[in-house]
Parts: sequence; structure tokens; C-alpha cells
Amino acid sequence: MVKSTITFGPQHPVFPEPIQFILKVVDEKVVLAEPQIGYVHRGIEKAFELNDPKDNIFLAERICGICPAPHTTAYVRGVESLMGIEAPPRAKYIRTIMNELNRIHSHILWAGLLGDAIGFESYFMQTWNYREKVLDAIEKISGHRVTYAMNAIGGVRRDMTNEQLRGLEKTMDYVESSLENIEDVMKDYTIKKRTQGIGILTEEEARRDGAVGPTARASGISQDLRTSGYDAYGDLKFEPVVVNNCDSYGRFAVRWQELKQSIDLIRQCIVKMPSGEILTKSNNPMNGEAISRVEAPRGELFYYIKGNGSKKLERVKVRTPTFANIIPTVTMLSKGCQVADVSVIVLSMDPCISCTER
Amino acid sequence: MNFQPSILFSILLSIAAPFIGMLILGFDRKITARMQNRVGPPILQPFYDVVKLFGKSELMVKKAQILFALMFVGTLLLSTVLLCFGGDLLVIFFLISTGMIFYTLGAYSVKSGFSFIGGNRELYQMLAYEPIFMLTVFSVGLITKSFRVDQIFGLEVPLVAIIPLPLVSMMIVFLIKMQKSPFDISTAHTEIISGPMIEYSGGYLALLKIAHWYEIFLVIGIMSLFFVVPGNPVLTVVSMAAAGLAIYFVSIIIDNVTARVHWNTMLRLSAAIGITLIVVNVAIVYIVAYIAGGA
Amino acid sequence: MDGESAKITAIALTTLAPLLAGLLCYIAPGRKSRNVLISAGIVSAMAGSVLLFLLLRGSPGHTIRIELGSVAIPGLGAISANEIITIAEITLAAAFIYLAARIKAFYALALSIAQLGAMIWYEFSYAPAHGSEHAVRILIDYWSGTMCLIVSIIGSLIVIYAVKYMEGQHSQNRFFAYFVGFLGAMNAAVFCDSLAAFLLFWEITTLASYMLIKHEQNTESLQNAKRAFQLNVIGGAGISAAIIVLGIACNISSLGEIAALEGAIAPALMLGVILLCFGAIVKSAQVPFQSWLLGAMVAPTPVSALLHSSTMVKLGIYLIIRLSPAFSHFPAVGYMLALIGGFSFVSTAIIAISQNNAKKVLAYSTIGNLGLIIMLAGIHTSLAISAAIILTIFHAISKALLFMGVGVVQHEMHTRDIEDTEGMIAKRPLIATIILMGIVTMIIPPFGVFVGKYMAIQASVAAPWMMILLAVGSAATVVYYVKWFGRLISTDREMERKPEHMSTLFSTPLAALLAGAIGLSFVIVQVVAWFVDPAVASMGYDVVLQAISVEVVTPSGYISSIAIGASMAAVLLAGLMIKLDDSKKTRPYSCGIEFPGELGGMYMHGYAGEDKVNKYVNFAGIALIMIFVAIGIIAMAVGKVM
Amino acid sequence: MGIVEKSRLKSPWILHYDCSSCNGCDIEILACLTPYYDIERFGILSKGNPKHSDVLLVTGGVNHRNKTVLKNLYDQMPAPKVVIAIGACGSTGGIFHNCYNILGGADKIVPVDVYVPGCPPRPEAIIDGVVKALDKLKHLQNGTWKEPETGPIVVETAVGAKPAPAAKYANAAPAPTLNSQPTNKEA
Repeated sequence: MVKSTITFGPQHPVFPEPIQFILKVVDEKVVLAEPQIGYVHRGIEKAFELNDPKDNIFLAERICGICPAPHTTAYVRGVESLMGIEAPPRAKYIRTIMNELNRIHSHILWAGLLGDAIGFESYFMQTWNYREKVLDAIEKISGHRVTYAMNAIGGVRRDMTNEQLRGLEKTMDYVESSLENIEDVMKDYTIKKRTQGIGILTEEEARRDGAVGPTARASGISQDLRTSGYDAYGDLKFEPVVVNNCDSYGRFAVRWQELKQSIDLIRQCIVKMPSGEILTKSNNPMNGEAISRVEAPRGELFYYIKGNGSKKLERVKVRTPTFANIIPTVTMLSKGCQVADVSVIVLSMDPCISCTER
Repeated sequence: MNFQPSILFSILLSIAAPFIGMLILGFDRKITARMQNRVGPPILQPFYDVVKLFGKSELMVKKAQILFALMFVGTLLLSTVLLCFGGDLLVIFFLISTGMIFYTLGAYSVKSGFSFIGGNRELYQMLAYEPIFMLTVFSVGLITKSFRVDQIFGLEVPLVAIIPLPLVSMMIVFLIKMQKSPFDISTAHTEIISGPMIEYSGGYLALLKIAHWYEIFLVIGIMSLFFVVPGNPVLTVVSMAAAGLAIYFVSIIIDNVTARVHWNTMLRLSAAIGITLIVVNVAIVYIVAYIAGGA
Repeated sequence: MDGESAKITAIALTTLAPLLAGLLCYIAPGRKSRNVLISAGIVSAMAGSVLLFLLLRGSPGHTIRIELGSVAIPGLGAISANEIITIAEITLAAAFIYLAARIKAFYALALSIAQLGAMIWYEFSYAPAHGSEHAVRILIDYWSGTMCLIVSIIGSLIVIYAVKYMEGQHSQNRFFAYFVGFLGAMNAAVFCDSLAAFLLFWEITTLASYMLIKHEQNTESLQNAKRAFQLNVIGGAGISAAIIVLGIACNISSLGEIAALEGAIAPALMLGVILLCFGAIVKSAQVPFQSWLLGAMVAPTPVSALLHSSTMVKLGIYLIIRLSPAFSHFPAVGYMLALIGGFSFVSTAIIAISQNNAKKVLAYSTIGNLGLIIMLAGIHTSLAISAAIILTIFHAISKALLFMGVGVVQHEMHTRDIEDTEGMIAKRPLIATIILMGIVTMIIPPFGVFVGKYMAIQASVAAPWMMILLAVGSAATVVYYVKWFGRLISTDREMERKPEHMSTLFSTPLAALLAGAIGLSFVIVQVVAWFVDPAVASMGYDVVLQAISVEVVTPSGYISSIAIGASMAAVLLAGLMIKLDDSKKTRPYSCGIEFPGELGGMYMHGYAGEDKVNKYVNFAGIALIMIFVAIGIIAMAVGKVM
Repeated sequence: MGIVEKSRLKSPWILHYDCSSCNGCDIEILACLTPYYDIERFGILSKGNPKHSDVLLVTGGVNHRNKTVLKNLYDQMPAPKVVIAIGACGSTGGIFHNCYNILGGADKIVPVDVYVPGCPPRPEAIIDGVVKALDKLKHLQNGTWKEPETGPIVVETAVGAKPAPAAKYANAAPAPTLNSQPTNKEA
């Protein structure tokens, strides 16, 4: 067998971030995929220890520019539990709205990237066009499109007016109808050809390798942290989206249905939105250890925070969903695929390297 | 009536050929953009791209690349001139495929991963489209009883009336040549960046782009030969242009509603659809001729 | 020297001289004397072939017909040439039986015994009773003359090359005995009109090829030689059967008579032609008999070059083209033959994609090209035969060049693997360039093989369904040659301009063949005028290929190799003028890091691999051959020509 | 202005490299391609291949592992070329300036021509940055300046603090450390 070595990354147009796979290929068949890391490592966990815990919100937000809401939520929830306080109900609802908006924008973004990766350019264009509306909604609520720092320790930074809520409702209507417009893509022959049976991860393997988020849910594992009822999720009605395809198409389908689920959740939040304060102020010392788990768009996000009573935190440890999904991805790749499928498989777990390497 | 294009016309056409290809590409980008709710670049964008590339300095790995790029453009130019002067369709076809061989070799000549895979994919594409292209040219020859382009103008009815199905098969060739999905596998931007062209830069990349213009002119030119209206030069020009545009519009729509497929899917599709359609059509022509002859 | 004796001299120079030189090589005492003998053999073959061709141009009707009557041998009285041939044939058959028994080739043994019995019965009981003639007829027309030129000149160049290649190897005497003798036997077979004589030389080439294939004497080569022997015996048996069928049922004993027949045709003649074609298919290693030629790759490379380019396999082609005029009486046979050839062309082209052994790629390519030629012969229009002849000539040159180039690589780098020759252009530019040029002359216009393919497509208008095979096959051919080319030139730095030493005995034949491949392609108009058209005419076809100034004009198109070649050369020269200084050089792109530098070729094992495809290919091949032979038998049974 | 210079302005092809950004800027660059912003109307294409590109967009601060990658990519771009540092991190290291693995902005490794501040900058600002870079590209010819150097340009953005004046950055821009090949500025 004559093998070629192809370096997929660090700079590659299909991945906006420097993920690197060293592939051994025979013809176009990948026989070995070796992930390489370190291109985005910054040392954020150390920086958490250097800054003021309040400023750390901005740092946590910049662990990942795609899902700042779950990161800050997880961080502030951890710090809140260290301080022994809880955010007021309205703040929790606003957090939930931001988290779900974040999920919508992230999933649409992902769908577009998948379209781009498999050469379906018009799909990429349409989805990202709709995504702009979501970003606009986020901007109207928070003041910024991407890194909006909505969360604060003890609540949220900004309140939502009724006008904003009505605007958000309209945006949701728009996004829902737009998504219906392009729903037929799921039935497209070429899309199915490129995603069905590609990157198979059976339920057994998903459990063994510890897959999280949509990757796990597409393998038939009903695992969604939101069912634990943190923030406002306890008041809302929803079921985790689970499909049994176990392939890239399944992951596509899970995210597609989650988009609708998120729209529904936001509507529920708007209806049930309580009135009251948005911030619990507290100067309690941060002492002890706290674990905080949040369902990010990519899966379970885990923060471990340790305080020693001083002004600064002693240790912040972040385990991101992508980190948990790396081994499942290597499992998928090692089953043999084509060079063309590498990007589809890697994208199907929605990698976020800047999260993972911090 | 045998319509003989004048020499002046042929000369003008062969000079205009790359620009026609360029305009086709320019409109393509514009129309694609409009279909994607975008404004899109100016029509002359491919021209600006190429001129800009000529103004850049070159960074090449080795000289062989330059030779192959030149040979690529050279053969396609030769083939364009032959087409414009009504030469032998088979020679034109072979020169196009020779051009593609040089292009592939240009990719292979550098020891670079993506360039190599691009070269491989170019070969897969060749395996997919060459039989179709060759059979189409052959079926034209079968109907015309000659492979000379000028003989097509002497037919009694347009070719499309007799052999429409090869035209459908040629869509596969056209999509491959236009580097459009579902068959843009060799230059797949998001898989192998730009495949065979990856190690070229500056003026030599511009040469490849110009060769691409020629290629598009050639393929669309050969496809529009099916629409020659015998004995009526004006109608011929109109119908050829209209047909060219229609073919091209269909290709843009296909591009916008499909994802890129794997090379093996492409091979299967081209064998199952491309070759079969031509064979069926030629069989029908023969059966009809047999029945007509028998009766 | 009058005309007649000059002709005899020329024939003797091309046939007897190499045979004799070969025999003497066996007992040559040393290297020097052997080399003298070899030189004498090849010089006489070359001179004789050229002389013969010149004589041919001067002969009435552009044919030389000689009847060898009886020879007076002191003490024995007059012996007819036919008797000599018969005796030689029986001796050879006995040798075959001995050989088959010794190597335990039982099929071959049984076939040889049956063949011997049948031939003895036919020659001694049947033929005399029916007053068959005693003369051995020799017929040399332009087709034989062209073949003789190919065999003598290209074969001789390969012999020169072999002298260097075999230096220092064991049992060279025996090797060169068969090697040089091969040329004589091949020429003789080409000249023979009488079927019996033709069979004799046919079997001699079988024997010689067996001896050459097993030269290395290791298990693999013995095994492959045995396979080659067994299969070729089947082919020989086909020819013998044809002789008997034709002799008994049609009273025909020569090739010329078959081709020239007119009027009502007996079904037996059709069967006879089918059996002859069957023999030729085996000799030309068409599917499903391709395994002997592939196995023959174990032999030293000069042997492969000889068997593949100018001799042995070309004998099958020669025979089929010679018989092709007869197909007009029973087109079904022709088209079936075309199908077998076309199928071989497609299947070997596809399998060749999966091969990384250079010699095997070339072997498959040979089978494919022979298939193409057989397909054209099966189509049997004038244009098809012209294309077949052009392909025969240029394929021989290019294939010899490629084999010898690969041989040099093996001789000096000890590898046949295409992967090992990656980037050879930088390490050994000279030999790499020769292989590259060989590939270029095989696939790229305006070189001869391309012109042949161009005409083949036009010729297939007469049998449109063949075109599907042709289209797929030629696309696959381009694929495997281009990727090989790509492997040779794949480097990340410029060529080193260091002097590269190559023996004169290597470089001379290579240079001659390269010059021939390029030169003849540029003067293809003259090639058509001098060789192709007369050869086609001498076989009784109308001449449709016109050579007008710089263009070769076919009935439905025209091609000007000079114009295409000149424009390409101009572009190439312009390209060579461009300078690329070091400041404009960079490293290959590899996503921002240094490229690890490991590349392996593209082989499509899952789709074209031998293990995947062979069973289907062989099955289809066997089915086709069975149908082919069945056509003849059914025709006999029904009593009607198809 | 000759036709080549004009074409240069009409067709800047960009190469984007994410040094160690948080994805925010990267996604905003991608968003520029989409119908809402549609940079292709200016002839801008994202090429992903340094050998075809004119403009290098760098996001995120440089770290110890990717500094060679950035240098490699920059070296493989044929002149004339410009470099745009996108976002606070790309310009100076931004919020990560005190992280142990961050060397600083892109200008530590390659000469930066345009700084686009913001965290992340809005797509409009990125487009503005590319257009400002074209101004510079106009005067470049195969690696040599035609006009005296104007220094790095800083794009003023709607969001975030008013950026410092250009002159301050011109002096502050440190000499490229890993740069062996003559660059636009030195020539």
C-alpha cells in the first residue's frame, strides 16, 4: 500500500480555526488521522487567576467567540454558587433567552459551514443570511453582535424591555419561516449522499468515548443538560432531540430540530417572563469549590471553580464539549473515509478549537 | 446550402474566444450571486482578476510548472483556433484532453499534498467526462458522416433534433469544466483548496485562468453546434447563442441546488447517465433509420 | 545480381542469418566471438529488411512471390521444401512433447500429442492422397515488408541493448541463441504464405519465448514460463486445427488464398479463419489469455521489450490483419473479434490503473493496444486497417522505448516499482526523460500512436458499438500513463544538472528509438504514403487515407501532425526560454507548515485492482472466446456462413 | 493609474489565518462573504491559499506554536501583499496580552499594514479595513514602494473606544523579529 501524507490544517479554508489533522491517505481513502493541537492555546485558565473575577466574564466570553453565552453562564453560575447567591428569576429568563439565541445562531452557523464544506455554496449563503437576523436580535438586546457579555455575577447586565421582547418574537417568526424555506435541503440527494453513512458513531461507541451534545444525541443517547432545569429551563416544556441515524446526517438532523426547539423555548420564555430585579448584588467572599455545567450548543460545558477567599480565584478549569467529542471524532475518522469526508466528519461534531485549547 | 463562415469571422471569433469565456464566467459569478441574494462582482471581474495576477510577482516551486501551464494554454488556443476555422472535431476534442493532461501534469510536477490530490481528482474527472465527450463527438460524426465542424453546417436538420440526449450528457462535461458542483471535485475549495492550481501564482495562475476561459468557450461552443440551423446563418447565430445561454443557465441552477459529490459517485453518475443516454439516443437513431429503410 | 537472387538474398539475410547466428551463439566460445555473431546477425537482419523493402518497391504489383520447390541434397536426392518443413515440424512437436513431459505441463502434453498425431495423419495420409502441392510459398507484400522492418530494426536495437543488459549474467550463450534466433523466426513467419510453414515458425517463437522467459531459472520464472508455454500450445493447436480444417474442407493451404477468396464461401473456411484468429488471440495475449504475457515479466527486461514491442505478440496481430479481408464474407466473425479486442482494451486499461509495477503497467498497456489493433482488424474497413497498421508501427517503437527505459532503471536502481521512481527527473534526468518521452509518444498528439487512435475512432463509425469500449478504454489509458508521468516528475526542487553516465550500448538504441518515435510522427504523412497505404492496398483494400502535403486526410476528417507538433514545440521552446531565478522560488504549500514530503500514487485498488476485477474480466473473456469459436462450429453445423 | 493597478484594487483576494483567536473575528470575516455584507461585490474572494492571495487577514494573537505558520504563510504570498490585523488580539494581543503563551499582535511576526480594532470588529469595519488596505496596495509594485511610506493605517470603528492616532502606531510597530526576507516596508 502506498500512502500519502496530507496535512489538513492548521490553515485550511474549510475550518475557520487552526485545527490540524495529519492524514495518511491511500488514493483518497483516509487510513490514519492524527489530530495535532497547540495552534490556538493561549493560557486562558491561568489568566483567570490573574484578573478580577468580574473581569473574568469577558475572558470567559472570549474562550469562544461563537458561544459566549454558555461560557459566561457557566462561569457566573459557578461563581454565584461560590458566593452562595442566586440570580433573580427575571435574570434567569434573560440568560435562558440569550443561551437559546446563541444556540440558534451557532446551529445556523454550523449548517452554513457544512454547506460550505460540501460545496453547497448557496446553502451557506442563505443560512448565514438568516443568521444575521439572529445577530441583530442579539445586538438589539445586548448592544453587541458577538461578544455581548450579558451575564453578570448575580444576574444579567441589562434588562429587556417589552418592546425588545416583542421584537424578539417577530425575529423568531422570521427565523422560523426562513428555516422552513430551506428545510427541503435535508431531502436533497447530494446532501444525503455526502452525509448519510459518513462518520458513523454507534450508540455504544458514543457512550464508550464519552460523546456529548448533538453528537451524542444523534447516536440515540438522550442526554441534554437542560433537562436538569438550571436557570429557567425547569419552567419550560421541552424534550431532548434524539435521533438514531448515528451519522453526519443524524447530527445535521438533530441540530435542525434543535433550532425549532430553541425558537419554541424562546417563545415560552417571552410568555412566561417574570418581572422584577435582574441583579443580585453581593460581596460574599469566594471560598471553596464549585462545579457548573451548562448545555452549550455543542454539548455539555463544564466549569470547575475554586476560590480561596481572596479577591482572585485560585483555579478555573474548563472542559469544553469539543474536548469530549475529540475521541468520538477520531473513532469516526479511523473507520476509513475519503479525504472529502474529513471536513464533513470533523464539522459534524461542530469543533470549537479555541474552546478546547483555551 | 453549405454555410461557410468567412475567414475574417473565424479570425475574429478565435480572438474573441477567451473573452467570450471570460464574460461567461463573469455573468456566472453575477447570476450566482443574484441567486444567493447577493449583489455580486462586476461582470468584468474575471478580467480584473487575471490582469491583477499578471501584475503580481511569481512564487513558483519549479520551472516545470511554467512549461506545463504554457502547454496547457497553447493546446487550448490551438484547439480554439481549429474550432473557429471549422476544423476536425476529433482533433479539437483530443487537443482539449491533451490540454487537461498538461494541466494535470503541472499539478503533479510539484511534490505537494493538495496539488497531488488535485491532480488525482483531475484524472478521476477525465475518467468521468472523456468517454462522454468522446462519444458525443462520435455521435455527431455518426450523424454528420464527417468529423469536420464545417460539415455540421451542411446538415438538413439541426443536430439537436436527431441526437438531443448527448446534449444532456454533455451537461456533466460542462459542469465539470465550469468547476461547478456537484462535480467541482478537482478544485474543491473547501477540501483541497484549489487543487491543481494550488502551487501556481501570479502570471502563471493567470495563464491557467485564461486557459479556463478557452475551455469554457470550447465546451459551450461544441455544445451549441447542436443548434446550427442549416441554411440560415442569422438564425444559426441566434439559436447557437440562445442555446449556449440556456445550457449555461441550467448549469448555474444545478450548481446552486447541489452539493459536491465524491469522485466515485461522479464516476457512477457519468457512466450511468452520461454514457447510457448517448447510447440510447444513437440506438434510437439506428432503429428509426432501420424502420424507415425497411418500410 | 539479378532481381530474383537479390530477393532470395534479402530473405535469407532477414531469416536464415539471424537463425544461424543464434545457433552459432550456442556454441560460441567466448564473449567476444558471441558479440561478433550477434552483430553479424542483427546487421544482416537490418540490411536484409531494408534491401527487401527496396526490392518490394521495385517488384511488379509490389509483391514478391517465391515458391520454394525442391532442394537437392547430396546423397538423399531431391527433397521438397514442404517435406523439410514437415520434418522440422515433427521434430519440433516431439521437442514440445518432451518439454511438456519434463515440466509436467499435462494439458500441453496432451495437446501436443494430439496435435502431432493429427499433423502426421494430415501430412502423410490425407494430403498426399489429395494431391497437395509440395512447394512452400513465400509471399511478401508491403504488410510483410513493414512487419519485417519493424522486427528487424526494432528487434536489433533491443538486441544491442540486451548485450549490455545481460553483461555478467549466467548462460548468456543460450540466451542470445534464442534472442537473436527469435528475429529470424519472426521474419520467416511473416514471410510464409503456406500455412504449414507459418505454423513451424509460429511454434519456434513459442519455444524461443518459453526459453527466454525461464531464463532466470527460479521458481517464479519456471512457473510463468510453463504457463506461457501451455497457453501458447493451445494457440498452436488452434492453428494446426485450422490447417487441417482448411485443408480438408476447402483445399486451402495458404494465407493468401483465404484473404483473396471470392464468391460463395464454405462454412468450414469460416471455422478455419476463426481457429486461426483464436491462435492469434492467444499469441497476442488477449483476455482471457493475458496471464502468459503478464507472467513473462519475470524475464530479463530485454526479453519483455522484444516480446512486447516487435515480435511474438505482433505475430498474432500480423495474422489477424492478414486475414482481415476475409471478414467481409462473414462480418459476424469480424465484429466478434472486434468485441474481443475491444474488451481486452477496456479491461486491461482499467486494471493497469491499479498497477504500481512499471513492467506490469506496460504489459497491460501492450495487451490493450493489441486489443485495439485486433478490434480495428475486426472492423475490417480500409480506414480501420490503416489505423491498425499505424498503431502497430508506432506502438512497437514506443513500447520498445518504454521497456528499455524501465529496463535501465531496473538495471541501475534495481526496482520496477513506479513509487520508487518518484521524482526521478531530479536524480536521473536522462533516463527519466526517456521514459517520459516514451509515455508522451504513447498518449499525446501529434505522435503516431495518437494518430492511430484518432483514426481508430473514425474507423469505428463502421461499428459504432465498439466506440463505447474505445471511449472508456482510451480515457483509462490516459489516466494510468499520466499518473505514472506524474510520479516521475514529482519533486519539490529543480533538476540537478549533474552528468549522468549511461553505457553507449544503452544510449544508442534508446536514442535511435526516441528519434524514430518523434521523427516518424512528424513525417507521418510519408509513413502513410510509404508504408500504410501500400500495405492496405496490397491486402486488397481501397486506399482511403490520403497524404496531402502536411495533412493526413481520412474520409471524414483530417489531421496535421506537423502543424500540431510545431505549435506545441514552439510553445515548449518559448517556455524553456523563461528563467525562474531563485528569488521567485518557494516551497510547496502545506497549510502553513513544511510539507512532510510523503506521497503515494493513485491506484484505485478498490475499483480497478486485479483481485477485484480479474474474475469478472476472465469470465467475460472466456465467454467471448467460447462464443467466438461457437460461431464457427454452429456455422459448420448449420452449413451457413454468418 | 495603469490597468494593472486598477485591477489590483478591483480584485483583492484574501487569505485568512486564525492565529489564536476566539473565533469571534473569524466568524465575522466569514460573515463578510455572506449576502448581508457580500464582499464579493468588491471582487474580494476568500482564497485560503497564500500563493493566490493579496491580503492576509490575521486574527488573534500570535503564540509560540503558530508564529512559524504565520511566517510561512506570509512568505508564500507573492508581492505585492498587505497584512491586516483584525481585532484587538490581532493588533496587540488584546485581552490575552498577559497570557503566558501569547507573544502579542501579528506585528510581532509580520509587518502589518492595517489595524482593524474591535472585539470583534464588525464586518463593516473589516470591509473598511480591506478597502483601506487597497489604498496601500495601489502604491505597491512587486514589493517596492512607489510613494513614501505612510505607516500603518488604523480603521476607525463605530464600536469601542476611539483608536489611537496612526502616528503612534507607526512608531510603536516593532521591527519584525522572524523576518528574513525583505518586506514591503524595508524595500
